[in-house]
Amino acid sequence: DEELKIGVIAALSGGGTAWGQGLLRGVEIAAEEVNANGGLTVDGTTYTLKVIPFDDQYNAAQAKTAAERLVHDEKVRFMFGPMGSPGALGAIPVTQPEKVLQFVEGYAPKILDNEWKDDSHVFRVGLSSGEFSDPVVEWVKESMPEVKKVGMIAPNDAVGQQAITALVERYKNQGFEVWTDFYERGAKEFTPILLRMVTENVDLFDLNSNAPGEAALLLKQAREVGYSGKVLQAGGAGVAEIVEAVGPAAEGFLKYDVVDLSDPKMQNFLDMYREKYTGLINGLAPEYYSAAQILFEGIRRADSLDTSKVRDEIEKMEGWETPFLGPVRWTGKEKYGVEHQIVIPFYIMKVVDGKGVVEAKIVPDLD
Amino acid sequence: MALLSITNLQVRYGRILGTDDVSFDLAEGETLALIGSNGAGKSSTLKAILGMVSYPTGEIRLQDKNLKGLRPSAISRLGVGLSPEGRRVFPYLSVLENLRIGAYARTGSEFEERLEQIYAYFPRLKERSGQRAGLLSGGEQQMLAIGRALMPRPSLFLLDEPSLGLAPIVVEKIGEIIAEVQKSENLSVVLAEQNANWAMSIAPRAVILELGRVAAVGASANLRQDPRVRTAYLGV
Amino acid sequence: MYSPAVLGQVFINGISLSAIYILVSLGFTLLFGIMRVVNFAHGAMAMLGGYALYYIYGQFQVPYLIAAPLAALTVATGSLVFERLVYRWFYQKMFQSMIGLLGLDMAIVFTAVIIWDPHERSVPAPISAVYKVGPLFLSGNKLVIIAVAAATLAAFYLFTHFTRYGLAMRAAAQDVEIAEVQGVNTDRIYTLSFFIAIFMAALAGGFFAQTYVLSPFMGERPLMMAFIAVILGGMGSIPGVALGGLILGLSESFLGTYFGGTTSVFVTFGAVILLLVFRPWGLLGTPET
Amino acid sequence: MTLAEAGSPSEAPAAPAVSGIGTTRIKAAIAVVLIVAFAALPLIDSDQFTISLGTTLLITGIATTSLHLIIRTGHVSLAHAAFMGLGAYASVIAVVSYRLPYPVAILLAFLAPAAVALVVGPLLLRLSGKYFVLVTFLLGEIIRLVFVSWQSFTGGSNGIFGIPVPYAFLESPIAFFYFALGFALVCIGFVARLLQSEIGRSIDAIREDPRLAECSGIPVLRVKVTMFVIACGLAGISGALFGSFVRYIDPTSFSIIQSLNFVVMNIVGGMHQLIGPIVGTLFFVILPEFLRGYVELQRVFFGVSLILVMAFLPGGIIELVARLRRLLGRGREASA
Amino acid sequence: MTALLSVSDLSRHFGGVAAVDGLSFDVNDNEILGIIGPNGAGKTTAINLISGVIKPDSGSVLFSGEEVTGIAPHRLADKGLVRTFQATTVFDQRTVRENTLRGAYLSLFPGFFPALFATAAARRKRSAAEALVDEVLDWLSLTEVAEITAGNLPYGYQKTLGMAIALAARPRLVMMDEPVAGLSAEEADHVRDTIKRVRERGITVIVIDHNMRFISGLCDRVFVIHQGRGLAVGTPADVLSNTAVIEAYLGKGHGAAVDH
Ligand SMILES: Nc1ncnc2c1ncn2[C@@H]1O[C@H](COP(=O)(O)OP(=O)(O)OP(=O)(O)O)[C@@H](O)[C@H]1O
Ligand SMILES: Nc1ncnc2c1ncn2[C@@H]1O[C@H](COP(=O)(O)OP(=O)(O)OP(=O)(O)O)[C@@H](O)[C@H]1O
Ligand SMILES: [Mg+2]
Ligand SMILES: [Mg+2]
Repeated sequence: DEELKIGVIAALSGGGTAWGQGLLRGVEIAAEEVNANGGLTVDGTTYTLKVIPFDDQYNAAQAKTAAERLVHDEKVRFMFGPMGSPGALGAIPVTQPEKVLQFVEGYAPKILDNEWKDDSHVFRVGLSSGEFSDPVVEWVKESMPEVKKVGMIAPNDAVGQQAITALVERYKNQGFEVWTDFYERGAKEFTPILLRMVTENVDLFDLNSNAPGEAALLLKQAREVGYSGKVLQAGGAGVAEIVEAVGPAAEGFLKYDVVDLSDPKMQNFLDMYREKYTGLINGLAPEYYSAAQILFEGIRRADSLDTSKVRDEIEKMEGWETPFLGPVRWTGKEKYGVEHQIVIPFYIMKVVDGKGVVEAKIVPDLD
Repeated sequence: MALLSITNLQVRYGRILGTDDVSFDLAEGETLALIGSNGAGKSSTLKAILGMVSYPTGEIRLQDKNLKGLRPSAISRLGVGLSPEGRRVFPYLSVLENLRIGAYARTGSEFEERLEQIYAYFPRLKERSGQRAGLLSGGEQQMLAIGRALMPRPSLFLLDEPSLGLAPIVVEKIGEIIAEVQKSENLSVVLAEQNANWAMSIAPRAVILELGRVAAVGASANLRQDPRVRTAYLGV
Repeated sequence: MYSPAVLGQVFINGISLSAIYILVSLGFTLLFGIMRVVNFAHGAMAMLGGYALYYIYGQFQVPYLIAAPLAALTVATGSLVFERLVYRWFYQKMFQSMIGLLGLDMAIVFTAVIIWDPHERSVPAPISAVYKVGPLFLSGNKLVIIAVAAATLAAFYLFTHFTRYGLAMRAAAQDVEIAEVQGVNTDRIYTLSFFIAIFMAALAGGFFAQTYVLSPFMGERPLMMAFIAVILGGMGSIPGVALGGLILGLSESFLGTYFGGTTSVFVTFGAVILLLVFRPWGLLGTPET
Repeated sequence: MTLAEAGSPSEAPAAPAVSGIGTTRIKAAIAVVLIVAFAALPLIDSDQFTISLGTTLLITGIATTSLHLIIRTGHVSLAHAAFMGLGAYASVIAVVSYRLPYPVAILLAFLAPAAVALVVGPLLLRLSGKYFVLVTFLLGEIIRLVFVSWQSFTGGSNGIFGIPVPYAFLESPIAFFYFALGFALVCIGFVARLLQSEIGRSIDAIREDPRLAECSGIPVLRVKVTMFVIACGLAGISGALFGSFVRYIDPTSFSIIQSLNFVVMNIVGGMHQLIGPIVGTLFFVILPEFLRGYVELQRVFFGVSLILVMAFLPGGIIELVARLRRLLGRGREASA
Repeated sequence: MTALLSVSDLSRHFGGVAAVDGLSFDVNDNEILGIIGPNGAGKTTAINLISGVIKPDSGSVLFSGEEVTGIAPHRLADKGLVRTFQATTVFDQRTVRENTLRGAYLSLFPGFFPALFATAAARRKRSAAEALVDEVLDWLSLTEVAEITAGNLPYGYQKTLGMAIALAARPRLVMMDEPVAGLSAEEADHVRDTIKRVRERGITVIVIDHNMRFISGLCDRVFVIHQGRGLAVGTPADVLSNTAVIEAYLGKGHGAAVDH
């Protein structure tokens, strides 16, 4: 029987590797599951899925070349990634004219809001700061009335600049005072900036979308310079990684997350993951496992490999139950001019005895 | 028995011949002048003795020990000291440290007295003992190179154009120093020189190299009379 | 904001930063000073030191005072393989070494990714307590590092400047051939210097992993800082490394606290450029003759 | 021995004075072959991926050969990608924000980095080798930080997306390929001519012994600065092309890593001959494509290949050629 | 006779060391001036100061009546004042001819754009320079080794090549630091004759060396530096028999070595 190529572009070397690998593993698990169950049958022919992963080193030019190769050399029609705005924006000018159906990870609005949006084949299955900021901030407002001033420290890169702009606006709207600062990528010593924050006497420290490593350090070092207030992370993914990196000091830390590993629905996925890989599960793995499910369902419904047909079906999948991300809902018309931004429920997890437990489950309402 | 004996030495640099079939002996306590114009093979010979260049054919024996294949450091520890062509002092080490390195192989208590002795030979070095050797004048560096080679009390002393860049009065001094050390320490010396006049006045016996081959060997006194030698090397 | 309490904290943070920079830089400057190799794999060695400590101390629970040196020792010994297979080719070849060792760095780091996964881990600190002295907060871990850095620095300086081997090292650095002629077995000297350098890189790596996080990519930052500190101080000069490290650490701490992260990088880098323009051979380096 | 004998052929050194490709005749031949090969590429394989790879080669080639110009004066710059960035941003902003015609944008792409180079050059080029390396490294980072922080102008870390192709017909990848080829020929040709001329002679003199060069009447600093300025300007042009090729620019594309890559390409290819960086670029851009498949192992393999090349060919890949010719016993000719 | 170069009260200290200390002397047009003096007397430093390689603490240098104190070497070379180095300094990966051609930069280089476009003028300069180089190589009998890589030449020739590079710059005044150190008597004589021929072309020469046979056979006047100052000046015969000079520099036994 036939082979159906699924392309993946992600940072598989350099700083973003943990995330890129998470994304890739999610997709690989999903594909193997399908193959194990006899493959994907479309219009009478059964296809075994073949995942072709390419590295973009978190770099636009590399992503472009990778995309060129996937699209024109490997003739890939369905793609996950690139991961991260630079790669995403480097690849889209290659993939979209070719109508490649693709699930992109990255906060930049241009990922959806671009010259191809009228016939866009790009979906975003991760909540971007644009989506989760509002609900999280509202939740803070309600559950922490005592908080007056919020401090945020972010990397001076695409992710950071996006997240901060989004969050600052929301916090201000909710009447909070906000203090922010940026650090350069690769920095590991934050005590100076944190000391600065402490002297600003903020009473909520929001780690926003820092990568696990940096988030962990910020948390650890905040305590070292004597910050005793609350710590929350509105963004990022994966409590486990932070706990692993911080150790005991993580106790009581609150974190946005899209999956609840303790949820029985996840068991199946966790088993598959464990038997294939060791080590921690990056937050993107479950997310892109689900994204893959969405794609496969779309293909089944369209019963065709024509990306435009599949795209239309996926758009119509409103309400379809993902394995563990809850029902699919699409939004983004106003914000991006295309209804391709997913909206899923998410959690505020709290670290108790080194484990993440659900503090609150939030279902963002469609704007 | 000869202290040093070289037989059929051939040194090559790629296609270029450094020396070709050079042989001579050196008796204990003897001073031998190695005369020759540019490219004659003087330095190549001295380098070969210390194992700084490899020689496919030929043999070099020191007190009947075959030196072929030994590291320069090993050979130097056998008591061979070299004052190299072009000074080669350690530019970023002080004058004193240069002399210490000279005594590296000999970790003896006699360091201090030896140092004083060298300083006595070259008072200028004492004045400059703290200065970076690279900043010394050409001649001062030459003195340092010679002093450094004498530090470990070698039994075989190889000098590659020691007179180069030295004031006449110092050149004269070197002659005296060699004679003195030789007497007190029964030192054997090979003196590679352009300044044949001077070299032959110090060394009773001389080897004349031409084009990497031995052109003549004999008592300096006789060689000085040889018309060819007179025009080519003594310039009279 | 400028209260003595804050200033005090700024100073302490700065010193502990400097301590780590200095530790990493020492090995780097040694390798350059003696063998003229620009060890772009220095970060990788530090990273290995981190993982060694992770297992020996974190997993096998060996007492810290033994574990820390043991970890470094393990890495240094193991790295002798690299010395034979890789570094030998690059002695006295500045540019070739730069690229070749950049390659080595990639190879090691991405092998580490395959073995240990890219995600960050934490190495337990021997003293995780944070002491409150008056208005100041002192992290026990960082105090340990400051102490070790100071001790290493002193020991290292004394070794290179007041021992036979140290002298031989510096001589070999300037003229291998002639050093050899003076009876110095330069071959052995090279191996020794290499061993010491990697030992210190690994030791620093252990501390770094402990203070921050452990991951295959953790070496990048220390390498960059070593690179700056060493050259700013004057290639090959040990007091230079100390000065360079202090300047970097304190300025990062001070500027970071009072002017924020990005500004501090701008200003620090700009300042280093100016310093070098006015002192083209590094602060404590010696001009070429 | 008399001078005549020293000069006799039997003692003429076997090794060429400077290991490398040797005679101008051969250089010319190589150049022709390369040009023809590139010009014919679309005819051989018109697959869009190949074309795009070819275009990448050309754009990168301009950057590396311009860096070569600096390296030839004895300085290794780690700011080259940053200068390339200056060109890229200058041209893109000119087109996107100010709607200036493309030729003007290209001109700015050359002038902007050249101007910066002219200001910093006289200060930095006094520094000797390694210190220059560090200082340019820092300068490069500072320039990148400007791209990151000056958000109103540069779009910050999100960069500038939706860059239009200069002219409609360049929508076609093949057309753009030839467009880039044109620029590459002009820029690299210019560098080649420069190095062939008397200027090249003084450049080599400066690298090999600045003091002696200075005392022979060569205005060392002025020559260095001139080359630095020209090189950075050319880098800017390659930046402009990069922008219209990728259709998106952001600070990460001009980071220290990229600068380091340019240096690697030069050294891996061969530092002291123009053909070096060209070979290096081919090696550096194409090899990873072979490795891309081995996701995890690719970087390991690449790292190892860097070690091997540098260990066995310290003079860079071009040394291989020189060695072969020597094996073929034509060493004498090479040294001529 | 007019002084082509006049040095007055030149001083340069290094830390505690007064390398050159209130040095004054004149060089007449088209003469050959020998400079001798004990090791470390300050000869090389003096040359470095005059040729702009290092800057003086005080004092002045006039070259054909023009103040040139401490200006950059390449501008001095342009004015016609060049020097050779004490330790051999050549481009050792290059052939002898290439070395000399580089020395001829000033007469060779046509300016940026002419060079770039290889204009007729540039080509003319080029062939002129090549002629000059051949001539220089011929003077110094380097023609046969012209195609050999300088680094592989024996020490002695490298010194001669150093002279060739300097002469290729078509100087009015050339300063040579120990040109015959390390040359055999025969070769030294050859260099001596060459320098004489150089002078016949109207070039003024300053030469430092410790080879008295060479100096006395070559120089019109000899100037003795001692501890950074002038000690004596005059005809070789006078200077070499000057007791102070013998005391400080020549040494007792020297009389033998010099034969008039
Ligand atoms: N490293 C080298 N590479 C190539 N050829 C060399 C090398 N060293 C010496 N030679 C050649 O070997 C021959 C002998 O050189 P050597 O230095 O031994 O002569 P020398 O007698 O010391 O001359 P000088 O008096 O100038 O020092 C010369 O022809 C020289 O060109
Ligand atoms: N850069 C420097 N730093 C310190 N001292 C120096 C420096 N350069 C020269 N000196 C000292 O100045 C004195 C003069 O040196 P110079 O080289 O001029 O002597 P010289 O007359 O050329 O001697 P020689 O005949 O041995 O070459 C020497 O004692 C030297 O040690
Ligand atoms: Mg010799
Ligand atoms: Mg001198």
